[in-house]
Amino acid sequence: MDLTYSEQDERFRVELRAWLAREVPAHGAPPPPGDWPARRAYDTAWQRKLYDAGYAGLHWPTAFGGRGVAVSQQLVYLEEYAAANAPYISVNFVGMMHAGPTLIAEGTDEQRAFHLPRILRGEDVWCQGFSEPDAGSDLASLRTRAVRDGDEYVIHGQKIWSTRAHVADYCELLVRTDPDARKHRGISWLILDMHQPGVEVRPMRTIDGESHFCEVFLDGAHAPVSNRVGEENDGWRVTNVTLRFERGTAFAQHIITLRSQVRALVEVAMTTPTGPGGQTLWDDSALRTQVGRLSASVDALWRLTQMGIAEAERTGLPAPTGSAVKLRFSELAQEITELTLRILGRPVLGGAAGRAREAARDYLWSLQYTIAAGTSQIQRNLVAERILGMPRSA
Amino acid sequence: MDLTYSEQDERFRVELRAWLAREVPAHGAPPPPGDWPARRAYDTAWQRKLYDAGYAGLHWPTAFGGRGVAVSQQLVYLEEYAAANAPYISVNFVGMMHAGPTLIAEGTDEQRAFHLPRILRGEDVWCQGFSEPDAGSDLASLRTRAVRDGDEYVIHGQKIWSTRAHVADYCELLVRTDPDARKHRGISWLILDMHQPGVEVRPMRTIDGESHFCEVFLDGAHAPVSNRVGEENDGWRVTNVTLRFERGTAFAQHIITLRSQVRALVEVAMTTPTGPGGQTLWDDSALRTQVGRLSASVDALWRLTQMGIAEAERTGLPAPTGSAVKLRFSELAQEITELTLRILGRPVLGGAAGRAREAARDYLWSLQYTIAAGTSQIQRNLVAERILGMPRSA
Amino acid sequence: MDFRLSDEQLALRDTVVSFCKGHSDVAAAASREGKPADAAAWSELVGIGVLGMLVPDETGGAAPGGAAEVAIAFEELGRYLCVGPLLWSTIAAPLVAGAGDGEVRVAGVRVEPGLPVGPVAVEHAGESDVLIALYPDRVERVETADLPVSVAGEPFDPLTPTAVFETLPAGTAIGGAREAARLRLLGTTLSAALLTGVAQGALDTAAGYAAGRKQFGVPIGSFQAVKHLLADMYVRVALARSATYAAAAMIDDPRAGDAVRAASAAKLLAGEAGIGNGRTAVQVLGGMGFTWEMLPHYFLKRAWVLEQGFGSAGDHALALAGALAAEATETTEAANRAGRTTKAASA
Amino acid sequence: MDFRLSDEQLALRDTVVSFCKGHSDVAAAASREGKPADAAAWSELVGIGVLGMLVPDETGGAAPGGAAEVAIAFEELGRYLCVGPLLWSTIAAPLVAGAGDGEVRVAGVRVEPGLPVGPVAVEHAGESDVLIALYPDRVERVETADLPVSVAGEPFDPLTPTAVFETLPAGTAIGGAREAARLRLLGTTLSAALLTGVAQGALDTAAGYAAGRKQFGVPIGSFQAVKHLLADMYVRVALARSATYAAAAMIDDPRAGDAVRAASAAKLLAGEAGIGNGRTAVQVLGGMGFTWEMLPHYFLKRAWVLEQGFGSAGDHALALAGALAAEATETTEAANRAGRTTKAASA
Repeated sequence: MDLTYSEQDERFRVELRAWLAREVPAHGAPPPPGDWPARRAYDTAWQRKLYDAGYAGLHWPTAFGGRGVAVSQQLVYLEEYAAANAPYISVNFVGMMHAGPTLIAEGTDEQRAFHLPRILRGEDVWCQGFSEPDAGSDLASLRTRAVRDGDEYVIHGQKIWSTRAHVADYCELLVRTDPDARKHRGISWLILDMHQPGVEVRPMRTIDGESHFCEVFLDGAHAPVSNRVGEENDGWRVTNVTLRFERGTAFAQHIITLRSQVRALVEVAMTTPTGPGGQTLWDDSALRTQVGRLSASVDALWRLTQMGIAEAERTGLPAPTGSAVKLRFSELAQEITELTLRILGRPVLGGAAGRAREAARDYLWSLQYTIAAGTSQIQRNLVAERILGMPRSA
Repeated sequence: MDLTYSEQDERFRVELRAWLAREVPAHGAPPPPGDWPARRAYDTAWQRKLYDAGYAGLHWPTAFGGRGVAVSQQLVYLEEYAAANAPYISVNFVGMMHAGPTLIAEGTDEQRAFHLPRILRGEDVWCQGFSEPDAGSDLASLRTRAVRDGDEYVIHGQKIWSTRAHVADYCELLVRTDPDARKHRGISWLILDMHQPGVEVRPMRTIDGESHFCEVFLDGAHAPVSNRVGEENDGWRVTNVTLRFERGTAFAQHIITLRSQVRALVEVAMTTPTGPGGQTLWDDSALRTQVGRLSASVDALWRLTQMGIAEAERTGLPAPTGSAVKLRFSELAQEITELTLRILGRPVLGGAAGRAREAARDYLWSLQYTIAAGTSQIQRNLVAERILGMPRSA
Repeated sequence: MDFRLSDEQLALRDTVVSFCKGHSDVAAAASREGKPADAAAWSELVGIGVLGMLVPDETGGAAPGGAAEVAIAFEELGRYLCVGPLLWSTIAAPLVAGAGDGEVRVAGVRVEPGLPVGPVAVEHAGESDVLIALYPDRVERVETADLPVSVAGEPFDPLTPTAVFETLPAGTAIGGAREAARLRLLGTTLSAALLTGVAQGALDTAAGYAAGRKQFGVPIGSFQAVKHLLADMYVRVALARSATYAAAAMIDDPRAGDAVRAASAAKLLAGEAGIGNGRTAVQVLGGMGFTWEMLPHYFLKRAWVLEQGFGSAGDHALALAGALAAEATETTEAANRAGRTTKAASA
Repeated sequence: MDFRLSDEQLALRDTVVSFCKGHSDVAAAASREGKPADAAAWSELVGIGVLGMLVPDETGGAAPGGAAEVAIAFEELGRYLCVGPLLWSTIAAPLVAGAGDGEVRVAGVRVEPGLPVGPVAVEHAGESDVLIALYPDRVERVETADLPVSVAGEPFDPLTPTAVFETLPAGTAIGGAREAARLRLLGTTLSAALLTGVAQGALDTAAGYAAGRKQFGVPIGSFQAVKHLLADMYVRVALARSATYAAAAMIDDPRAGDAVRAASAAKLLAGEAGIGNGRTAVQVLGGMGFTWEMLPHYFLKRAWVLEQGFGSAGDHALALAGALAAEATETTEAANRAGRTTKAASA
């Protein structure tokens, strides 16, 4: 049990910190929320810089253009990245964290050779086409249909919750290729070119007033059979195989963000006057107690993440504590942003630019954490069934 | 919407208060916990005094020896009763609140004529024989068997959670009279004489170290057919019919107790020093905030009880808000007793007599509120299904 | 003692519900975003007697309703996400000529003196004629025409247009400490009534969705996890409602109890119910609950607006604790006095 | 950076588990109620090296283990409801000759000066030879033979015999502020380890019951409501464990972080996990969970004993808040210094 970083890790940290200190300010401020083409340009240019500096795909195997570094260096990377307030991974998320790893695990040599370098260099943006209006928690009930026509699939259906699909070049698409098979069978995993007739993308407005997500309407879209990843009707397995790549880092950056949010909250409380005698909100021990509790949980989540990573490195499989991290992180993000909203008080209501508006956006955004990627209700079922061995529900 | 009491109610209050001020001290202190024969004598003697003074069965119809008073006077009674710290209903609970009302609703004239006066005068003590080791939340799966033998039933089986059965004369017993019927059918409701061979009572020790509950082993116990209440195999309906008598007062006294517990907690906090400069626990705004929240809920529960009672009086049926009262009361009792334990701190650990030991007992006892009479999990199902119209679980 | 709505109160509620139902679907909510209350709806509200409920008649006789009636009406107006400067117009109507009959619209804000005055957020200022500034010891009136330019952005609640002023100009005193206290008490209680309605509306929305939406081949309302979320919503709204009605009844008849304490309990619980149920509605609707097109976010955001007016849950919790401490001190003193008397008598 | 147990640590854990398993059923728990730790078990514990883990060898060389090793062992001892004056014997062993090899049993208590000294509750005083009084600035030793008569009743936790003394006699100083701080840090962290184990034991008990007990024809563990209770127990124990291991690792290697802050986080979360899981185990077992014969109450009561030692959750929350405030002040000061420097440079 060793929580210190090795000398090699620390050397990596020093180099990275210097690079970020130079490049982050040079890259300038991100474009305003909602300008997705500008955001794409900003993010992909940054990805290219990471690539050129050798920081792209730290967690990808070297055989596929990654750096294959030890997980401890990945943690150093995430810590420094957050400390430097470097650009959020944003439009590169699906490619780097999901589609890329899936191709590495299950793609053909041709698929890998074409796509992986383009993802690493920020040339292509990927989106995900999994959820459908009637297939949310029950993803396997999806109905988007792909029919074989020679060496192509012709696709009809509708996807929803495709993050940043409005600026995507490719979509990792789950389709039903055998309508008669039982629901987890008969699904295939396709690479869909987004730039074609038959693909229509409509942004969805969410409760924070923004449009991170899209609906994707597929009306006779085409995908060559050579774009199928894995065997026909074996897409459910392919999807789950990606999970094998999860080494416990999924929420690492989020947890670092929580830590900054707690820090910011303390600063607001310490500088918000509550009386004429120099009293501040921070004099309220009810607030301090609550902040202390939140801070303990954030610290522990970070340690749990480190433990999960160590465990995954030993076994080659995701640590079961990942579910605990997801569950607790989601609630904690909501508690922290809610408390921030509370201490900012009435200034939030008017929506004037600044800290209060950001706090409002953070709070509203946080509400999706207990919903997306498996609601907390579904997650608890999984913890009880897969980790604690309870029988499936009657 | 009128929350004031009528002049008649207030007259009733004045008389009752004077009577309690005289009789409660005169009745002396209750016997030590665990001495059940002494407790029976103490409680039944008190019941007799209530009877003689005209305060027994306020909520029973006059035709059956009750006073048939308006519910507002019942509330006055409960308020004054609690304020005077009068003896808890204890061994008279099942007779007065459950078995008696059931006989009133479904008993034969003979059953009523014999039992009701004896209950009102404190001559007989009743217990309940509903739950079984394998029939808790799923009460209707009970297996205690009653076989007809001439004009008697012969009974074999085992009951559990029979409160104060060690000093009971009669048991309201649910038995299976038709083993082939589907589970809610085939159950009958019997009056069982506890003083006979074939009835063995074993006290159960609970986590507060006491023995309020018993197991009852039935090995060839007899009950005349004339002791059946309702038709044979119709006992499930008879059981549920008793609920019709619930006018929303079930938790009234408990809620008044919570109010005293909050008051006591405040007094402890205000008199527990935390520093050499005269500071007390009460200076901690975290504690004050928590107490303020608890107090708001206690006040609101009392108002919700009053609303439920008014509603029940109008419709003749229990108000649906009764489930909300039960759910919130149970949690609140646990929160209040837990907070009390917390502020009393280390003195609780040694178990020396006094406030700390009582607080420990209150806390441990409160844990049964979310279990007994339908766990909070079952209660939430019922609220969702019966009040909000959700479908039964798949 | 009869904690039921009277026939007149039930009739009033029905009238308000009918008024609201014309505005109750999602499309209607969206159409009202950021807009002032429409004139026709506003005069309809006047017509059913809500705004002028607390105004004594011209001869100085009794007002047409009490706090209880307004609370009943406001609960429904909250439930159906009604827009406009309802709250301040109604509570200030006895002090502002023309407010009770809807001709003068009133916004308002509480001002805590002694603090560095930062920007002041005022709901509905842009669509009102008069701004009430409520100080601890007095009530001031400012004509909204005299207000500086608002520096607000998009309001947090799209249904509650909100202005932000760097400073407030001084106004004309129209009431002293007594009127200020009454405005606080009414404002607290009626905010609780609106919040109770918001909590109920969020529950209606969540329950309706859960009964219809299918996953894994069954309505999601048949899953225990969803049932329990809904049951907890029900408990929250039931407590909030009973506390709010009690506070209103005590305002109308002080013999029934301490209205200030009851109002604190009501606001605290109704705030928890409004925010808690708004959040839970988002969760029950899942992904759809996170979209702008569905109703949950409107309830949640409205709940936050109301939570931030007339004292937050934390403020009221401390106020209640203070009341309990005062009660304990009195009891102790009474006991001491009794003790001294006994000792004196036995000496 | 490798947050895994080493092979030696895993072996230690296995050894402790084997020791515990001999004592792990309900009947064994009942047989231990109110009794001093039995001599054979105590020397077995010595044998597997737990009590003397922190004692440097006779030549002044390294101790056989660090805080991490003791935490690993204590977690299992908590999980299996092990009895006896483990905690103080282990942490005070470097200061009390004979404690590390089990010949001298040590009880202890923290004393906060400046307050009117009320009765002092001391776990295991009756079965110990030495009492450690831990003051903020010093450590004192009292021979238990010199203690007054206990006024205790039945202890809250039937497995933790507890004495209550009206006063504590003065003792012999055996350490100063530095030793006192180390005892506090070790005591806090190892209480967290015991609590983590208690929380895990409660989860084991609840999950085992839920898998076997049938209602409505199926195991109750197939109901979502029960699953969710169990899942929340799992999350609590996972967080408590990671926080505790981190605190222990920082005690052993201060380069890894601020051990005092980590210990506060660990104690806070482990206390919540212990009490929360104890309570939830009672609930999952339902009526049976409320009986004395089943295990849940032992876990719950033990959790309360540990919660009341070495700082409650509230104490540690405030300590953490203080650490955050200090950090914020430092950051601000650093920023100000940097600002001044910049200004000075640009001037």
